[in-house]
Amino acid sequence: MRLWRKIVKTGRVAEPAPLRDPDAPRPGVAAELAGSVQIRHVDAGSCNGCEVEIASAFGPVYDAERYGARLVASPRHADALLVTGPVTRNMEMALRRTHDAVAEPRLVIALGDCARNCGVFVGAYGVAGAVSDVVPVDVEVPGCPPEPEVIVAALRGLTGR
Amino acid sequence: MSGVVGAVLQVIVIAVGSPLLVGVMRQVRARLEGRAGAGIAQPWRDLRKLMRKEAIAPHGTGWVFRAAPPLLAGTALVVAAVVPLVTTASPLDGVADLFAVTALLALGSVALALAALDTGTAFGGMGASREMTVLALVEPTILVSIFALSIRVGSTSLGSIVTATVEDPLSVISPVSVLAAVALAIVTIAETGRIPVDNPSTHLELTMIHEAMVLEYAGPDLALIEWASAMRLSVLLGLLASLFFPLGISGASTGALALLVSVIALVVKVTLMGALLAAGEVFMAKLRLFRVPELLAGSFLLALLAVAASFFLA
Amino acid sequence: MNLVGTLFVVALSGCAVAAVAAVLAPPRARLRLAGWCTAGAGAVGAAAGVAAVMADGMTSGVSAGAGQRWSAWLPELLPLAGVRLAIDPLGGVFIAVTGVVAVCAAIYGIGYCSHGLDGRAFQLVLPLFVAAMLVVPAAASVSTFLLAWELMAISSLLLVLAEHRRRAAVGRAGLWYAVMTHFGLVTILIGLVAFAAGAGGESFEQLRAAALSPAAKTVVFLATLAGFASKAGIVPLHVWLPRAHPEAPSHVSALMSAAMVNMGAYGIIRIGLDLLGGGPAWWWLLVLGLGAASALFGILQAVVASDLKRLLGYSTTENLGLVLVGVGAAGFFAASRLPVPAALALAAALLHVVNHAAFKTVLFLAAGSVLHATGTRDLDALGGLRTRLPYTTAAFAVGALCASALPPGNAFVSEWLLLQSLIHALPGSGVAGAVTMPLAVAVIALSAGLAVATFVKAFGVGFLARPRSAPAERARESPPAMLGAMALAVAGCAALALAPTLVVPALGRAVGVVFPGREVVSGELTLRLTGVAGMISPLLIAVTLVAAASIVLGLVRVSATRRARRAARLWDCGAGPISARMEYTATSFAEPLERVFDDVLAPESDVDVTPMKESAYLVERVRFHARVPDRIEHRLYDPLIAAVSAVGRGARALATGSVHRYLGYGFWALTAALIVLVVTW
Amino acid sequence: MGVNMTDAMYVQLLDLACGAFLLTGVLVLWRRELSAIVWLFALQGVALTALIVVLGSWQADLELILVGAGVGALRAGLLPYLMRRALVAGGEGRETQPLVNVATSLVVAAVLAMLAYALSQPLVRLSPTPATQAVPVALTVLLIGFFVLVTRRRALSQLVGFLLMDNAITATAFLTTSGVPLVVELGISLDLLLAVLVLQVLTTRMRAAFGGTDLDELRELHD
Repeated sequence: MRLWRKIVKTGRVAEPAPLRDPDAPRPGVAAELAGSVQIRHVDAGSCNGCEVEIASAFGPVYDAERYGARLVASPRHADALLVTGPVTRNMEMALRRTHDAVAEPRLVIALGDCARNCGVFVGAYGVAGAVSDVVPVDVEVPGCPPEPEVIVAALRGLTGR
Repeated sequence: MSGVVGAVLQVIVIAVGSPLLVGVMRQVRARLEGRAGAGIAQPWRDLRKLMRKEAIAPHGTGWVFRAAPPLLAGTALVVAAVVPLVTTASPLDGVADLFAVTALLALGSVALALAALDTGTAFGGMGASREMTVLALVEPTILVSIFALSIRVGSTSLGSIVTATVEDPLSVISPVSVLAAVALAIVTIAETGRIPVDNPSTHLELTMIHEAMVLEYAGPDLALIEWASAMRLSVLLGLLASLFFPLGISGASTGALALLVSVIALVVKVTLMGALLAAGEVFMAKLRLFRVPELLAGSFLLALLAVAASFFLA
Repeated sequence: MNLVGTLFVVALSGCAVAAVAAVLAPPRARLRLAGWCTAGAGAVGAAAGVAAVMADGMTSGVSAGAGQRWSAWLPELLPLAGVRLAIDPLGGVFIAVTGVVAVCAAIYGIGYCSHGLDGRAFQLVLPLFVAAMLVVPAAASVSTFLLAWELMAISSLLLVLAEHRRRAAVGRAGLWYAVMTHFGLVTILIGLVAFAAGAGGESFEQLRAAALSPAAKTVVFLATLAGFASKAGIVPLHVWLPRAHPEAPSHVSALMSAAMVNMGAYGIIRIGLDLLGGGPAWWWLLVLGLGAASALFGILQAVVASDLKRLLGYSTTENLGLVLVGVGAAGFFAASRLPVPAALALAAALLHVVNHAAFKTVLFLAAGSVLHATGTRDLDALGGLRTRLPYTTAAFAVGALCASALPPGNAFVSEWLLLQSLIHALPGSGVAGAVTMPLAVAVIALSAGLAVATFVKAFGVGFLARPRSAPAERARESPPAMLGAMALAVAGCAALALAPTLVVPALGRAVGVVFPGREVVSGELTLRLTGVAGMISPLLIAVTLVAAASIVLGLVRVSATRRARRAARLWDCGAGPISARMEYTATSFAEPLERVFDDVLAPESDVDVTPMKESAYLVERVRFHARVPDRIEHRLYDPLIAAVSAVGRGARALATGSVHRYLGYGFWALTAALIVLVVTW
Repeated sequence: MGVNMTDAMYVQLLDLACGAFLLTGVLVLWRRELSAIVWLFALQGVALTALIVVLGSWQADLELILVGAGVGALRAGLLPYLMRRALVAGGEGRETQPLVNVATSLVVAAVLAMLAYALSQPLVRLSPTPATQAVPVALTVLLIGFFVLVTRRRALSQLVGFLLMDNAITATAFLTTSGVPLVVELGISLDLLLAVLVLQVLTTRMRAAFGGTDLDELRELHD
């Protein structure tokens, strides 16, 4: 009962959907997915800043799920890999294998500056390189960490909604 | 004739509508959580997308792994054709009764469990083991509830049970029906892997039952499994509705209009129940696996009391 | 002599020929000659059984003892009593089942025995065992019955002991079996002799006509029930079964589990329902209760067993338990004057006997094939046999499907029939029925559910995934004779599963022996119960299932854009490859159920920690040991054995080695007996 | 009385009341939260009231209806209120580890229901009216109450078990003889009230003294 009152009182927290950015990068394969993108998140060595932002992107306020994006539990179920952090040596092989486990057509999103170009970890010991050095990247999301709006916009580019 | 049309109609309604039911349930949940939700057509978009993806044969898997998804979907379709949802006069009504329907649904689960074991992964084995545990414990409740329902009619044929209720709708308001309904509702939740028995949207492998079994499937295989799970859910909800609230269901000889009304009634009933289930899930947490037997023992007790009540209060 | 008699005699002679061939033929030809002769004898025996059932059909209106039935009296074959044989449809069913199982087992034996089991003795005993099992249901007098029964017990004991030189466990299993089977024999002997004494004659005709006091009837029934229950592996007399079945050669296990244990059910039906003509309701509630307890206990032990053949053995206990639930229900309904459900329940029990024989033959033969290929029965060490033993895997899959009582398997039909009989009995069965039937339904349901889990485990862990040990990796498919036998049994399963409408009416005639004058079911495609509402069509279920699955596959073909299936690594979370040690084993598969039923199963586990020499905090080795003992054996038999051995040790004091003392015992015993005689006469 | 009831409706209402009575009894066995157990007990009080009122209006007996109202006030109002106060004062919210685990006790309850049914058959056969046919329900609740009393550790859930038994006895009395004399009913009710009050005082004191009401821990006081 208490929960019910809370639900009624809170109502809808999701912000109204902003207009879709028509310039958001939309790789060719994304058209084939037609409004449904299942995402497997891979932490390849992130500081967890990006993870916090992903969590809020999928939280009630930004609600990335309303655009047809959904986080899933297995790369087999996924269409896109959401990779965060510079790829550490320990995760290099794991990332390749995860990429291999995804069925075609598949996409890779490099989320955050570390994933795009290793960010502050460039040349660090233990870092194998940026995500694009390991697997082909389709979409890059800049920021350290990228704001939820930016993440959502990038995902909307993929789902086309 | 109208029986055949009705049976075809209900298969089509279930096949097309069940992903939408899942969509509705997700939407209800999203709204209660303050989110906007992806729209009720999202499961269909997911299925369309999955059909366009490639299928994967993991190393070391074989025919069992490949045969399971079509078999699972096949059992769901057969059950959808047999169970009285739109019409009580399905031409397949004599082929399978309530026992057979239960066994067919179990056959689907078994196919999936074997496929999960076939992958040889730890998660697959875990999912299969848990699914079979739940299945084994659910069985007594189902059969005893069937027993309770069949006493009034003297038959386990679904058609006759539902027809009898249609003819005397007030007979549902009796302890027997209420107890059996509660027992079957709990069983339905357990069979379809909803909260509090299983969480269909969990990401944590160690808490999974159903999801752990399908971790290796991709593309069209996965599409079949998701579609089949949606169909099982809607068939079971529809069956509950028909057994305890058969308003609007068609009999043997009815016209096109009556069939249309039945279809609408089915859609409304199942949607309402789905929404109710989804809303209920918001308020509940998943039970620990070893608390599930308690829940099932409770439902068994209710089913047995339903039988007992039918002689207590006869 | 009519057709049935001719066929039966030919079958027995076939067994004799096989036995002679086993002794006389040169070692190279021995296996084939004896095997094929036994198989032929089995086939003819099966034909005799079927003929006995069908011949009676023409005169189904005529009551028991009609002239059509074959019977024979051979006074000179045995001193004193002679041999009296008669085959009615009830016996015919059991003869037919035994015959078919014998065909499969004998053909299988040709391939299976080529390594070490091709000795004279073993090959000689096997046909004798088959012959004994053919004679038991045909026996028509107490002496014939007991003789055949003892022959069956002795020959099966010898077969169980066949491999005692290779494994020590065989000897222990044989000891358990010998004790239990002879305990059974003694109680049956007491019961039947008391019966014959009361009836003033020993032929079954005379027994049927006898008018015993209710108390005497009860004594006879309980004594024979104990004996038959021990043969059927019913709790708490089942202890020999999970020991003897794993240790016997696999085709012998099949014969024992699919044919011999049935004789226990046969005995209860024959003595209780036929010769004693029913009885008070509590007899049958007792039978029902024993059956229910066995069904639950058997399947619970099976679900946690990790030895493949032990699992199958416990599953036999479960299935015979279900048969007894049917028999008990039939007797109970008859006692409550409900003829329709009574006939239905007995038909269900008989159908389950037939179905169980079919799938258990497949399963034991397939298990033997696995044993032959890998040398192990431990499910935790198997796996990955799907690619290595494709035919065996397919056969086991069919058997497992049938055993788990799911459509389109055969056990589904018999359990459905059983449930229908229980449900339809309700209106008239009074308080006892109203209390018992729901519980019986629940027990059947739970055992069916657990059977599903058991066979998913056996098939999924034993045959699918990847091999868990080197022997499983090196496994090779078995020789054609073994595969052929399995194929035959699989065909039997499929026929029973898809066309029960052909079999059940025939069983109805066997039911007619006990409850004369009514048909149980009708219909060609659809099994329609007569007298009560209820129908089902296993064939159409199978057809629609195949059709639906094909439609689904067609839809996928049409709508999928990428046709090719890509091979990929198993998803290992990106870490190293998944090794066979990471797979779920049979033990881990059953763990949740073991925990749920932990009050009943009482599993034992101990952790053995060996610390390093330097410090108690550093651990060198941790051993975890878990097992689920048979609780009945633990609680009931262990104290009993301890008591007996205590008495034995006490008795040792009597034996000092002095000859005078021994003679003295004899003297005092004789005088005491004489004194008692004098006093009491 | 002015309430007009058809036969069928009377039977249906009676059956529903009995069903609710039974269901609440069973649920007491099922739930672990003490607050839920108290709630269920209150609901059972309501079901009992409904039962008596239905019986009363069928027999057009004003006194019976009044007794029903009194029973309702006591068992659905006062006793749960007192127990909730004891609960709030106590703070321990759950029946953590009953002597027989919940799943097993549910199965036991199933067997008890069957036993109750078998037991009450001679009684029903004596005068087979709809009311006497519901006697097995009351007997089942009686046995379940006893079982709760035997297997639960918390003083409060034991109290509920005891009260379940009393509810069941009351129900049996009304179902078989359409009611005990008012005086007896009043006496029993007062007794109950007294018992609950004493227990409440006792548990509060006990908690103040030893910090818990787990009866097995109390045994240690003995040593």
